[in-house]
Amino acid sequence: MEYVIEMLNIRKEFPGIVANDNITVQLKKGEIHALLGENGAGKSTLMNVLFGLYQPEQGEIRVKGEKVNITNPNIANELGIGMVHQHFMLVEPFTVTQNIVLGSEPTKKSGVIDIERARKDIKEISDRYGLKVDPDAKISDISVGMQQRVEILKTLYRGAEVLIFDEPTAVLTPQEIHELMDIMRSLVKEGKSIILITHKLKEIMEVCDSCTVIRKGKGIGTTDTSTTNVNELASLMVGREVNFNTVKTESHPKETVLKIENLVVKDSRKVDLVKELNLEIRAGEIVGIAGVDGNGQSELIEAITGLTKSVSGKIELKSKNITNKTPRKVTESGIGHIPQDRHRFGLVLDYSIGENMVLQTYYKKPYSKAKVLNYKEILNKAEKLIQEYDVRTPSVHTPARALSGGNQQKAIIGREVDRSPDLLIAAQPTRGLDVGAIEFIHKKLIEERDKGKAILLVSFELDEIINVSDRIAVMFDGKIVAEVKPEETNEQELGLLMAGSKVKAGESNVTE
Amino acid sequence: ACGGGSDEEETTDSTNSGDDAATEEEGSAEYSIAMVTDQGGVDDKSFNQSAWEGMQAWGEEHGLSRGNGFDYAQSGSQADFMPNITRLVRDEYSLIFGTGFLLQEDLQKAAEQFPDTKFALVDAIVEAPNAVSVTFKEHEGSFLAGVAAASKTTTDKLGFVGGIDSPLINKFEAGFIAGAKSMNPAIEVDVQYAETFDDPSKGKLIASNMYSNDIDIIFHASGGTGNGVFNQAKDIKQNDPEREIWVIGVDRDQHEDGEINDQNVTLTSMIKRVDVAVQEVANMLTNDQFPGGEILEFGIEEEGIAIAETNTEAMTEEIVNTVNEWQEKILNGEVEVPQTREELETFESSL
Amino acid sequence: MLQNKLFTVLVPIISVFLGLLAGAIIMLVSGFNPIEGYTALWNGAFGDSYTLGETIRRTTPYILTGLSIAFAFRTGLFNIGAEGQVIVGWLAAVWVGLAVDAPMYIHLPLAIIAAGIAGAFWAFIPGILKAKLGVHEVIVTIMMNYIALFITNDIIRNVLTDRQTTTEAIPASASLASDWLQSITFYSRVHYGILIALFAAVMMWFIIQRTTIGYELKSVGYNGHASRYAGMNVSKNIVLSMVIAGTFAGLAGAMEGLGTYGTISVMSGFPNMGFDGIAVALLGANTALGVVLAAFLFGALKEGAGEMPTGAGVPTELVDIIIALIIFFVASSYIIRWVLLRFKKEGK
Amino acid sequence: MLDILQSVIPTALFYSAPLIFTALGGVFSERSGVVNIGLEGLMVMGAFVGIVFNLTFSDVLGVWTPWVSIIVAMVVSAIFSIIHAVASVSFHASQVVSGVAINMLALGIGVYLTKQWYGKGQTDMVNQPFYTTNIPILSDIPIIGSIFFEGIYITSYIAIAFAFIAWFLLYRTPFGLRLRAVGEHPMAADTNGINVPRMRYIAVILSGALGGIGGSVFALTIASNFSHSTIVGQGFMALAAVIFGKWHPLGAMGAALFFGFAQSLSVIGSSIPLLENVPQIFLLIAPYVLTILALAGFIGRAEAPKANGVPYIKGSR
Ligand SMILES: Nc1ncnc2c1ncn2[C@@H]1O[C@H](COP(=O)(O)OP(=O)(O)OP(=O)(O)O)[C@@H](O)[C@H]1O
Ligand SMILES: Nc1ncnc2c1ncn2[C@@H]1O[C@H](COP(=O)(O)OP(=O)(O)OP(=O)(O)O)[C@@H](O)[C@H]1O
Ligand SMILES: [Mg+2]
Ligand SMILES: [Mg+2]
Repeated sequence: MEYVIEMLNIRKEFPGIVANDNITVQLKKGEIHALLGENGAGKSTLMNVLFGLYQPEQGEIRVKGEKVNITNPNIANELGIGMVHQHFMLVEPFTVTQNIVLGSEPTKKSGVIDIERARKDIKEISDRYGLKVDPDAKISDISVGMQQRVEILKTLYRGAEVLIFDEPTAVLTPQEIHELMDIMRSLVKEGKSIILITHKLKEIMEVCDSCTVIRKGKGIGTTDTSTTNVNELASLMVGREVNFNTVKTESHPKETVLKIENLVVKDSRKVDLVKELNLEIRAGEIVGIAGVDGNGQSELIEAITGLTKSVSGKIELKSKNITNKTPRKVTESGIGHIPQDRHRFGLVLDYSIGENMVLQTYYKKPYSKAKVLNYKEILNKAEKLIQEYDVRTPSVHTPARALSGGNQQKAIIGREVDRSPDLLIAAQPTRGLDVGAIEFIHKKLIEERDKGKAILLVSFELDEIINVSDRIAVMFDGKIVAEVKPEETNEQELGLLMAGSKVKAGESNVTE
Repeated sequence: ACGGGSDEEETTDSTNSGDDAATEEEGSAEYSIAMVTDQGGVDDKSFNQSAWEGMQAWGEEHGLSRGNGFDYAQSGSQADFMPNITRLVRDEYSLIFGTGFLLQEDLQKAAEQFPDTKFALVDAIVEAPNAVSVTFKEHEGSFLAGVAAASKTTTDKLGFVGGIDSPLINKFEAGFIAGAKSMNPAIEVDVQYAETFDDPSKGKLIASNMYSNDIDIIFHASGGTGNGVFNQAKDIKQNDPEREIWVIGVDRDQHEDGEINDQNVTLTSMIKRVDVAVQEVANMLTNDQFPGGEILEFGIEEEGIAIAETNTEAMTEEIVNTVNEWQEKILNGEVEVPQTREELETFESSL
Repeated sequence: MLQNKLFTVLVPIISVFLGLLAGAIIMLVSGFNPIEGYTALWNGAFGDSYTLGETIRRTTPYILTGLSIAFAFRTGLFNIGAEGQVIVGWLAAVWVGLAVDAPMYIHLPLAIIAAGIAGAFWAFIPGILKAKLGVHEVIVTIMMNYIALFITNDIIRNVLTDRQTTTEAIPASASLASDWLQSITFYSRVHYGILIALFAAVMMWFIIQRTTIGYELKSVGYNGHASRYAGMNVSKNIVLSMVIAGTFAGLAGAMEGLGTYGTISVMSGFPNMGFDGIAVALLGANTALGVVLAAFLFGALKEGAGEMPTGAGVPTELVDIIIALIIFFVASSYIIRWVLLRFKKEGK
Repeated sequence: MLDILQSVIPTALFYSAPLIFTALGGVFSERSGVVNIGLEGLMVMGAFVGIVFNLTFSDVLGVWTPWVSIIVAMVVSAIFSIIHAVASVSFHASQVVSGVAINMLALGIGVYLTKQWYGKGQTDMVNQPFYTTNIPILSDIPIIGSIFFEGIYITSYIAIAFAFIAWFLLYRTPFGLRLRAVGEHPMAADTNGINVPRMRYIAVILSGALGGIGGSVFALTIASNFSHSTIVGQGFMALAAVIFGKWHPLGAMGAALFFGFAQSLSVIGSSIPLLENVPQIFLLIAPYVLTILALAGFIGRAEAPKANGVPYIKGSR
């Protein structure tokens, strides 16, 4: 038939684990084909096999019906296969143009890179597919969404016919996701074919034509999206029923836990990112912050947790001033923090999962006495948390690096929640996780709220914000511009507020 | 490659010497001597080499060969001195030389620990009844070098490059300045220490600076650092064969180091005949006249110090005669050459 | 797991074997008898009580400089400055040894502590510059080495002595040397410092593996961001790590000043203990036990090398070549593991 | 003042040249992600080969001897550096460890062979070293000519030219873009079809070649012979120049020139009226103190290439 790519009976092993066990995926020309599976199911591995980064132990790959042997990414490129990786493959100090042409640079006769020509070529492609980028910007200076466009341009520049997207939406804001969907549609219209990996079932239903489900390394089957629904896909993937509607009782907010007054935070370039912000969170409520990435959410969190100094304003925790205290003081005064970037901040990847479980408490009894660590206590604690939070790891001694993203996240949540902080800050707590894991984490957050803790949830997922929060604060340009009740709003309205428009009189505009 | 012949010779010769029993047999019958080098090693073209040459000459005289009757132990670093000394003690050498003032501490200790072995230290003092100290009157030779330089200079500016600022090297400095000023008190001597004996780049930097400041003769007492001095002088000579600049070598005749095309920048060298001293001491031992506890000072009189006259073109008869005149004065006590900066001051004020 | 442990033991042993094998081949090619050569090497290192004593003496400072570099490495810092820290430690030890007059139980500890503090201070400067200004510790420590060398020489000449090149010997009350140890080793210079070095190794193990300090230091080395997030003071830990590393190196200087020599002399170049310490640390995989074993291997090879020219006519540099090759083999353990795995698979 | 410049600049130039060559090698290697502590050893190898070749063939080659010598030294050191490449690229060895081993190995081999071939620990002095020259035309320019172009080693200007060539290669050509990409984010480079190990091999071999030139230029302009103490620390100074220069070829050149300038000033200091009365010890340590001050004061934080020192193992992260 008219398959552009066929991966037949692929088997790929890693030491001690079969990541892909006899999986078959077939991609038709001009379709968007979803790959769905839990964290660690083997999706990325399978795509890395297709892209030539891994060699399969068994199985066959066909491109347009011809058997091929893809031993390295060069061959994949030549065969017209391009991949947008889960973790971007961009060289940060380079410009957009340099990143795009890297490896297939146009040159002048003198052997010098012909930047002018590269720029022209890139402009041509970006105009054609509606991928707007600034060709001279440095990667480190542009947003994640922009970086992703660069990744897409990279594949197109190399003449890719088949594009693989590995969890492209996990790091994007709703707007960016929307734009990406449009880009994908226009790509398909131009005759490209796409494989899309995502954990967001709604996206699959929205843009994909068909979907292959993988569970624990095994292919479960392929269905047309027109003949299935979200619930069916979820249960296929997890192997049980999944409850999407977070069960949650009414909240009963009590005393004020966090009070922020006129907070101003600057970044390293002395630009104001948080501007005279005011916010209050009370015990027993979850306040969700909705906002487009880059409107000061990260800086707000860093200021509360002591990672960044604020310029002016006041932060109080349970009436105690914690403004510009060190992270240690802030933690001790009762704040827990599930950081947005779990690899950078949340874990010491080279420490064992056990050691990571006491990252903030190692110096306290019973984990240490007179500066001497008590490993027995530490490991006991870790074992307990691993049990309780269902962290799947071979043992407490396994390095955190070897755990899957979902399990790393569960470990962090376990650690933070277990300290029983008065205020728990959860930044993008479910980014990149499968529906099962998301369900679990939402349940934990609500449990904590019910125990009378205050919770600050920052997320780009409006679903999540609406489902989990008791109160939603919309952040725009460094300020809280609106506050809404989740029952009384919807994604459209939030989207508009997040974009800075002050439509809809009648809603309470707390600030100013 | 180069020197292939000699290396084979060495190899066979040292393979034989692996046999310790032989050493002992011969050694117990006759006297045997050995030396411990400092970091320079026996081929340093300097006093270690000279000492070794003396030892070889002594061995030849007594029909011995390396490993049978005499030998050396090379030190890679300061940490090797003591193990080397002790090894030789245990190999039952009757007399052990240490060459270089760096070995002073260790040789002193060894002399106390092994009263039955005899020791000799070159260039510094040991105090023990079973040890002699062999020192040189470097100041005397340096004085003559100063005389030669003063006779040769056209700019009346001389340079002195020292290795490490230390009493030993100060002797060279004081003698050199005294010699030059005795000839002409108006002569200026620029003194610089490289603070290392093995950094030719420092030597070259200093020499370059000196030569560009009108200094036309540099006396170096700085081991490998001096390579840089020669290098700079030869470079100037290469570019301007007419320019009259000179280096005065140290410890041995550095004539060959000064060769450049068909000229030579080595005016003369202040030669320390460590070989003479070693032979002398070794002979005292064989004659059962080992002067334990004494300090033997080798100066001009003892033929332990000399001035090279290899560069006959530069060392004109006139200069040689002047040098000889002053040598006489030193020998007959008319001139007492200063050894330290303090003594030099007194000396200068007496001029 | 078990397999891993086995490899950890096997790899160094195979590496040493391969290094010696290569050395033998070099000797053969250059016309020496490898058996004679290695016999001389063995005799030079372990031949009798004297050489054994000297081997231990030589091992002592290697352990400490090795620990110094290993310790800094664990926090992600590269201490090329052990060399300079050794020198200032040596100077401080001898200085206190000469300047203070006190009974041994005060004098000796004081001199040792002074050495540790001097080394710590010398490492503090690169540490604080790194922590506060982000200046790369590698350059600063290289520069600090030269500064240490020249200043120490100047102090020896102008402060400790009257323009001499070697100080007087320290009094017995500040000395680590022991008549008893010397008498049982035919006057080798082995001294009680080895106990200090071994104790330091235990301390390093304890600090790194068992204390909250070590937990913080390693954490900062692995991931500074996460450490800050967890409330650790990253700057403080960088400085602390350098200071502890410097203390170890300073103690190595004390071993020379109070143990081996009892004096300090003007140096024409670096004593190289710090640079060799880099190799020791890396050979010992930056662990305390590894460093002790690597230092001993190093000490034995270097000590034994002295016997090779006299015993077999082989230049001592052969040992440097052998050590370098052993380091290569250990560093390339990946390939040794790979070969071993191949063997195992084929065996099955 | 003119006098001072006239003596400082040419000496600074000859002092810096070997450091510039070697530091450029370091820049290539580290830019590709391979830490090179072994620069010292590569210089040793270069010095050894340069001297031995010069001694052996000066009769045949005449005035061309030094030039052929540095080329041979370059080739041999490049080959020698393959050991570092194999260990740290193919065998995933710790690059620091491998570099330390390179240092020990080069010195061991150099001195061992010297003893084998010459029967002593140091060679004779070469009689065909490099000599300074006045650069035609340029040296006639008033003031500048006498400062910069009189009594200069051509090798110094070649070193400076090399720095610009290195800059051009690294920042203007596909080769350079790829090499830097490999040092920043090897996996990204890999997925773009760049052969990471190959790039790293090339970079390490380039560092060997340049280190070889650096060592042989040192030997043939300054030391004139080879012994265990010919190269003592210059490789580490070159490494410092790499970092000081922020891993940029022109920066590394600037840093090396700074070292040369400071050394030269410290020697000449005693004859500058202003510095005459400064005790010698301060002049001695001045170059090193100045370096630290410069770093702390206004150079500040230098970011290493991100993947520097990390072996690239396909399929791991
Ligand atoms: N480099 C590797 N080394 C060892 N094991 C690996 C490696 N990469 C993946 N695995 C294993 O393969 C399994 C599948 O991993 P893969 O990355 O394909 O999961 P995934 O489906 O992409 O998960 P996610 O949804 O979290 O991205 C994992 O459980 C892991 O144990
Ligand atoms: N070096 C490794 N050793 C063992 N397993 C690994 C290694 N690298 C990756 N893995 C495995 O690969 C799997 C998936 O990796 P992947 O990069 O897709 O992470 P992830 O689960 O999607 O998390 P995240 O999206 O947060 O990075 C994980 O389950 C992890 O166990
Ligand atoms: Mg994945
Ligand atoms: Mg994932």
